[in-house]
Amino acid sequence: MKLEIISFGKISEFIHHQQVEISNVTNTDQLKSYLETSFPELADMKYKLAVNQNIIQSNQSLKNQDVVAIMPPFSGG
Amino acid sequence: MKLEIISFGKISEFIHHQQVEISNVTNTDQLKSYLETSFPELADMKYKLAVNQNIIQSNQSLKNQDVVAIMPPFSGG
Amino acid sequence: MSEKKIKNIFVNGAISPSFIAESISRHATKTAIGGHSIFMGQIRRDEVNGKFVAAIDYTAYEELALTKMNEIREEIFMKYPLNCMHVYHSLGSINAGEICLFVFTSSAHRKPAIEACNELVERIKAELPIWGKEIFEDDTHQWKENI
Amino acid sequence: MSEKKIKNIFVNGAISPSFIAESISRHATKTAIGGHSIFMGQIRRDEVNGKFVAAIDYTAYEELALTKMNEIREEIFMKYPLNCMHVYHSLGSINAGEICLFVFTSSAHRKPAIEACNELVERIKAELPIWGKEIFEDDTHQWKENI
Repeated sequence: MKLEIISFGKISEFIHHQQVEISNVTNTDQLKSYLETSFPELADMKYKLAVNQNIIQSNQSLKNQDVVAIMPPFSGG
Repeated sequence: MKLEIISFGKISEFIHHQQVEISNVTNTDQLKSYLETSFPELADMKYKLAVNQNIIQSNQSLKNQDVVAIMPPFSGG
Repeated sequence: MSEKKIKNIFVNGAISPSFIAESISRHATKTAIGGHSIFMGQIRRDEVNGKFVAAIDYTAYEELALTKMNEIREEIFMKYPLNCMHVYHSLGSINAGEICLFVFTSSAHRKPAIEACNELVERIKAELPIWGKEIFEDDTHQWKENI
Repeated sequence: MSEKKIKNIFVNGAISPSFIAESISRHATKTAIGGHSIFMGQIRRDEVNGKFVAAIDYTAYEELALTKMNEIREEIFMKYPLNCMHVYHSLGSINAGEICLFVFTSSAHRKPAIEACNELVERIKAELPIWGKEIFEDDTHQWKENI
């Protein structure tokens, strides 16, 4: 499955905008494990995912071409 | 006793700034009775007195040359 | 309590947006401030029995109002960790759509500024000897009452 | 829910006092308004381990932030009887002492404007995907965290 990964804030310093081709990942929980293995800094941080601009509260299935945003805690205002 | 009477808001339309010379008035409760008799409109209104720029919460004695302000409910802001 | 000179809060006529902008811009050098809270009162063109309010004419017992405002100011500064507090109230005739009250508080973090601003507005309305006479478009009037 | 076009809240660079004044003055024709509440966030020159914050560089997930802000806007309009609501947030580098957030609500009577303004500020900080990078005077940085 092909996914587009975008990242923000502190996370954008070590995960850049990229297209990834991954197998054995069909949902967001699996994607999190994949990301935390590939980018160990992420495992120690609080972050949220958004899939196609919807913030994910619980595990959700992924499909080809989804855009996944990795977001640290917000600090606007 | 000589008192200076000043008034504000709606009350200033029927009680004007004046010096009064009154006998038999030694405190603010007596002054209120005097005023409500002299100016019957006042008897039907809510108002407060201030003596020498101190708002009166309970009966207080008056002395010669005191400045008494008659104030309807505030409506600033 | 304080030796400070009593500040005047009264301005003749409406409070202009440019006056408010200047007041805001004077805080750019106060870099300990993180949040500003502002309340502005504006004259409503209310309808009363088919007549519309054209303006409110404000008068005050000025000396007493300034003394009372000074007490309120000191109590609010004791209660909240504020960097700044500014209060302006119009006197004279203020037209519908114009601003007659400007309350401006600033603090390092947002909550004290917001809470102090709200408390100031409530106390100004309840405790300052100021009176508003609503002038209708046909030049009749009625005295405003705060509810 | 609404068919309205999604409003942009983002401005490049600081929000100027004159921009705020223009926003205020545009309400002079809205004579049903009696109270305006404003919150402004200003960049603090905080000290962290002996270094001072010179600026905050703001970035956002803009599309998601605007969608979310639109939801918040509609919920606040449902909850409070407001005449107007305006929100602006800076992107890019904002220097200490400059304004990065401007929230402006108006209603006939003061309470809805004040409560809506406070709720908007809380929700903007908690729910909008915006990030602030604190740039120190020596060009090092750390990522801000809202507490």
